[in-house]
Amino acid sequence: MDLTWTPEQEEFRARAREWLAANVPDRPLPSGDTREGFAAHLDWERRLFDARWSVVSWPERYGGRDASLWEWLLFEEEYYRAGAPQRVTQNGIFLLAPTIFEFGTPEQQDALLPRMAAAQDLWCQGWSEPGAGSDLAGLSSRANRVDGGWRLSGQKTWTTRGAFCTHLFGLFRSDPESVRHKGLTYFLVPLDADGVTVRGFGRLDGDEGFAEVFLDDVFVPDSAVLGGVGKGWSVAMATTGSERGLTLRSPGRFLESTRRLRELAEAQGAGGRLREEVVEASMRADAYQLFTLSQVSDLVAGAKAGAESSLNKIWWSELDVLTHRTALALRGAEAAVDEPWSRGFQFSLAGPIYAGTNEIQRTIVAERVLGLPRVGR
Amino acid sequence: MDLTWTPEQEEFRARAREWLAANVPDRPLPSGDTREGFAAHLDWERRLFDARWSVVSWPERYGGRDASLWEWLLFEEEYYRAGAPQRVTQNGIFLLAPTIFEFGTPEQQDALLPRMAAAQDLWCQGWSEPGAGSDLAGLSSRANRVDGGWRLSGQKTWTTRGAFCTHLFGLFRSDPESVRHKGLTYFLVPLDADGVTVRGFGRLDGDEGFAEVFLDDVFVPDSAVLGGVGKGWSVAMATTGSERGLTLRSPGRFLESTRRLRELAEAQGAGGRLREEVVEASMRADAYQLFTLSQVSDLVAGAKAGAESSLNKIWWSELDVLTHRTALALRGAEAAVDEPWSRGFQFSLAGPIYAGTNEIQRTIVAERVLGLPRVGR
Amino acid sequence: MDFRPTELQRELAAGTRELLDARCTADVVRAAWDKPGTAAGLWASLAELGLPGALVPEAAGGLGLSVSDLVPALVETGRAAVPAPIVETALVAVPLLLAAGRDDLVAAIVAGDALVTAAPAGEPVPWVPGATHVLVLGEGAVLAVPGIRVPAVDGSRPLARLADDGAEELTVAAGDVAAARLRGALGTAAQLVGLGERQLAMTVDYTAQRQQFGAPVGSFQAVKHHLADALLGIRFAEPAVRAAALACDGDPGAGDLRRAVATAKALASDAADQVSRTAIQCHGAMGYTDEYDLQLYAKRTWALAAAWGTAADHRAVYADAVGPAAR
Amino acid sequence: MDFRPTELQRELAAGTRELLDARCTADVVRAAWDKPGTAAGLWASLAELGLPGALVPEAAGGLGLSVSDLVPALVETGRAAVPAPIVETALVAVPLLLAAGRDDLVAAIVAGDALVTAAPAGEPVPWVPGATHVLVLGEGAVLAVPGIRVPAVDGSRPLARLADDGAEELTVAAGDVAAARLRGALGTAAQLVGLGERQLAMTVDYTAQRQQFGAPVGSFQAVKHHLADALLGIRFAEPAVRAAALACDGDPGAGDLRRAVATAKALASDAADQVSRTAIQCHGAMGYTDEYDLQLYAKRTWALAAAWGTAADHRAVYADAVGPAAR
Repeated sequence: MDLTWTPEQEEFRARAREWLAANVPDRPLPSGDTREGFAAHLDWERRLFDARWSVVSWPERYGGRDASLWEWLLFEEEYYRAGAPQRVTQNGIFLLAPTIFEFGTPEQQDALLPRMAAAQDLWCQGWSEPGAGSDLAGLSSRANRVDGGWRLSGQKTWTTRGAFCTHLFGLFRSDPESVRHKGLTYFLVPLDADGVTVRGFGRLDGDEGFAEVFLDDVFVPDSAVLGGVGKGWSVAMATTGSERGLTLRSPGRFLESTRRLRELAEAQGAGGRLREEVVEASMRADAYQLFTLSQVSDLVAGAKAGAESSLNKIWWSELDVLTHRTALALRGAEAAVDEPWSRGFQFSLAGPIYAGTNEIQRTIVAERVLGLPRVGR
Repeated sequence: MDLTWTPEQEEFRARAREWLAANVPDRPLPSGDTREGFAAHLDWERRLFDARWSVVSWPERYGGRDASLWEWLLFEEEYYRAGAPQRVTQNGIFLLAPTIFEFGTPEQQDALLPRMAAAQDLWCQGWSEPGAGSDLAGLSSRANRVDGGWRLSGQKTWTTRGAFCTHLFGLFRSDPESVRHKGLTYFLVPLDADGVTVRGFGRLDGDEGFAEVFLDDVFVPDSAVLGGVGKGWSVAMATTGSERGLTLRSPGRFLESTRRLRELAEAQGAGGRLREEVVEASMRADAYQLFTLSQVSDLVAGAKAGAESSLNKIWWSELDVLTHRTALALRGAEAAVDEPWSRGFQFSLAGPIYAGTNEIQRTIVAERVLGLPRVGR
Repeated sequence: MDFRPTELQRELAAGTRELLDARCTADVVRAAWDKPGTAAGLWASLAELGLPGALVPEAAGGLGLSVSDLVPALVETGRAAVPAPIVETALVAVPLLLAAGRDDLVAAIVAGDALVTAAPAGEPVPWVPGATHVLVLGEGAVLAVPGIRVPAVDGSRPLARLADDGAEELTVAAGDVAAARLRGALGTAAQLVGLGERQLAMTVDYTAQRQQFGAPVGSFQAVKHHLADALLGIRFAEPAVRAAALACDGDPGAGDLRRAVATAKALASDAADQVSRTAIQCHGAMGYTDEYDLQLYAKRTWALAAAWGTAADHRAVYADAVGPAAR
Repeated sequence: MDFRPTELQRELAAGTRELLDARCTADVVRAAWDKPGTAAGLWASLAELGLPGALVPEAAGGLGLSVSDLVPALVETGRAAVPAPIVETALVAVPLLLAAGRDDLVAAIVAGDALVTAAPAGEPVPWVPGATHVLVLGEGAVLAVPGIRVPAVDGSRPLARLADDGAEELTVAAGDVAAARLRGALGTAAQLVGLGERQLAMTVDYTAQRQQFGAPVGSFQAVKHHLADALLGIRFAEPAVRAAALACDGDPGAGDLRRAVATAKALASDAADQVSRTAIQCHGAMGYTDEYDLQLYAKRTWALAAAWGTAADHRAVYADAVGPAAR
């Protein structure tokens, strides 16, 4: 048992740190959830790709570095420490790509992954529908079998940055007789196809970061199916697993935000309860880092990530709220001013909601980790 | 709208304060949940009765002072402020008596209430059974109709101070065909009747404060029925309402315990979070006082106490836990020593459990106060 | 001893609520985001009702009310998220301007012509643009000149810094200024109670209807218990606000003024903030969009929780005010 | 980088658990309430396994293990609520006695003849009666003489004050004493993790079976979420405890020793206390009697949460240790 990086891992970290120090923009980019800011972020994504830092854990032939999970964690830690821009490609790279790696045909992988790595194709997710939020099984968008492919109809909503993306992935009901989570198929849909309409709308933190996507009898070929007809539910579950799990929320993000919180507290000479809450947030970030290192040690040794990833999701999302609430309490009357901490607070409130609300995660923990009976609600 | 006591109310308060100052024992009595301590507490109860302070809100003919709700609140505040002994008669006076006033016949009232006020009859409650805790409707103790009365059989448990009491009140299933909360009858049972066995056992805080009561074909006359055969459920609900409501937990208790908490904090020169929690507990005690004054203003004006009494119960019981947890945190390593604060902490943990767990109270608040749908759990 | 609101208090609150239900809908609050400071029509209605000059003596054209008479109506202005300085004008400024002998400005307030905003010195000043006068409370009190605007979390409550010069000192005692600051905290606490009640009601309505996993979201125990907790905070803050109002009016039974106001603002800030976060969580993604009205009230809540002293500030005041734990 | 416990560590823990499942049942802990300090048979078994002298070099008859080798076994001694000074002897005393050259006492520990208790100066000393030696850690370290007993919340872990005289100073550096205090906090944190796991498992078993309102109590969402929260605290404290053990052993990747130990003790104290309160609440009245075993583990939890620095104390240490928020 140890917590010490190998010389090779330290070398990898140093290379990442060096490149980031030389390339991260001096000033924060405008928000990636506005049209103008999204363009600036795309430039950054392409610089990352050119230097082979956009998808470090992917195979070299797709633009990656074949980096191990350990190296990926190190890269993420350096990325946040450097204050580098938000990854506007994250829905593709962190949510869709793991599913393509697991369920895609070799042809799909070769066609889709390099363009995703290079930020040529920009993917948004189509999980939610007006009648179905966390309850994916309540979807009503349909896919009708036609010659050589499928015709898709329905409405997707809450697709993050959907107005700026080129492609959508999501579930459609391909068996009209089916109910709940049976008879769903996972589709990959270009947003420039005939019959697609995208309408952007605003978020709590004021950016136009969401979109509704209307599909009116949109034709897609058979190659748009990921993982097999009627298999959509189990394919999607794999993706939401990775959204909840380690891959999206690396500890580096919270080590950095709590470090900035300590900086803020020191600048304001905070005493009393606030100081205690600053320490509490920092300790929880440390614990998240150690929990993750323990999990990754198991994964590297061949274990499977299971329902325990719900523990990660509850912990980091509530830590993020605590961190930002504490920052606002420190800022006192200035908390009413619209600036990074107050925006970050509003953004943090989405954490306990998306990718399965924390209520759902707690039920998963109780039933699948602790083994409590499933009867009742 | 005002918060000012009338001269008559202030005069009543002064008389109570004066008598308590002259009569409250200098040293705390031994715990009333031990046999020896119970005897000492009985002496105190009889002194209270002799001076007409044992049941201030009752009619004079039963030993009370016909005091108003306001005067009762003032008396309670003075009682706690004076550090006067725990009321070992509280199950009778605060739980059973309101039910007798509401449902008892004139004969029952005249026979039972004066003896209760004088601590001649000592009442314990028989709500819980081995198979039924908060779920009163799951009771299985039986009452069989016989000539001139009833035969009671079954087992009651968790009866507070049952080993030292003379009488028990509780529900029995009088209709053998009935299920859930139908077919129950409220009985008053002398513990010296043939067929009754009482076995005391210990509590979390170490006292022998609980008892199991076994009833083996115990005969009671028809006059032992309170409120009518088969009406037990609605009669009992009125009693648990008063247990949860204002009558048992007067604000004076929490004003006094938070005052002692501030005293402790000052003696220890506490800083940081602990100081904040001391203030938080004090503010919550203030808020409980004001909430109660508002409720009593409504009651005095003729309003009915309803499901809102669940709000009282959640608030005071969790305030009591907060107060004692904060005290133990202030005491640091000394918290491992068995003394009043650490015993009080363990005792406080019963608050969110008994008289309907706080989970049940929150469901009541959500359904009956907020009007959320009852489907589901 | 009778802690129930009087008939006058209940009627003023009911009249305010009726007016605001009609004239200060969510659409009106939303419109104030785009054009802050344009609530003139709404203000005229409030002035007609008498709210801005409620504390002005009847002889001077006001309603001659006490602080505790006005506070239930201020709860209603919070419930509606009125996008104008009603607490600042009616509760903070009026008694101070009367003490300073500024009868001209008081008359303009009664007439509905003056909108006086106010803030503690050093804090961003709300309701600029919109207000006609800016009152700043430090050791003393000054009428100040607004400077640059700063972006606000709550766009319907715009913020500005002060210009460096042009301020005009008011002739008032230090105690008058301290009392005005306490009234600022009290009025804000009253509005937070109304905001909390509004968001809770919206969430109860939403979760009772919204179906998920084959049942209304509001039938799940976790949601029920979250909402019961939210109600608990608001219900226990509300009497504390009325008690602080009585303390402002000098009711001897209401105890120490600073302790009472600190309790009211700390409990109301924490309770309303808890309601906002719970409401967003229970709305799911719906709570997280600026097209749904909930965010209007959540953002006002966060802005007011930060104004006139945070909950932590007021806990420190309480610790000071309560002094030694004497029996 | 491999944060998994080694095979040796897992085996020592498994062996300890097997021993304690057989020899330290709830009945044994309960018996220690009536006759504190009579765990002699149990101690002999632990000594046979090598735990008291685990950190003693093999040349001196010990197991020659590191702190991180021992810590998983200490988690097991917490799970079983071992009524004897195993953390104090094995983890606190041994390295300090080695540094002080007290080979006689070390040999007695290895032989299972010496039970050394320990406490920070000024705190009540646990395991008296029972311990053969009392180590008190202030600026320096002394072997002290116990005085009067004081009543203990956890009757199976008796407490005493110190006699005024008769203490014998050990010749050790201040750094050795500071390190010993940190090991006391670490070992206690390890036991708290085991105690938390035990109470959580008992509560899962109970609520899965206990019927109320026609369904198992553990099928209600509120109970599920309480228990999920309890698990969360324990699962995130556990790696922090192992990391602190590595920091004691000087692993450069484990970071600052004081920060690591403070994190471990604060998180483990809060998590185990939360489990205890949740467990009692979920057991209903059953959790509230001294006939049911749960209370044995809850009371040990509260005693250990208060020992070697409370969570609040360790948050203060963390604030000190983490220093300026340098990048």
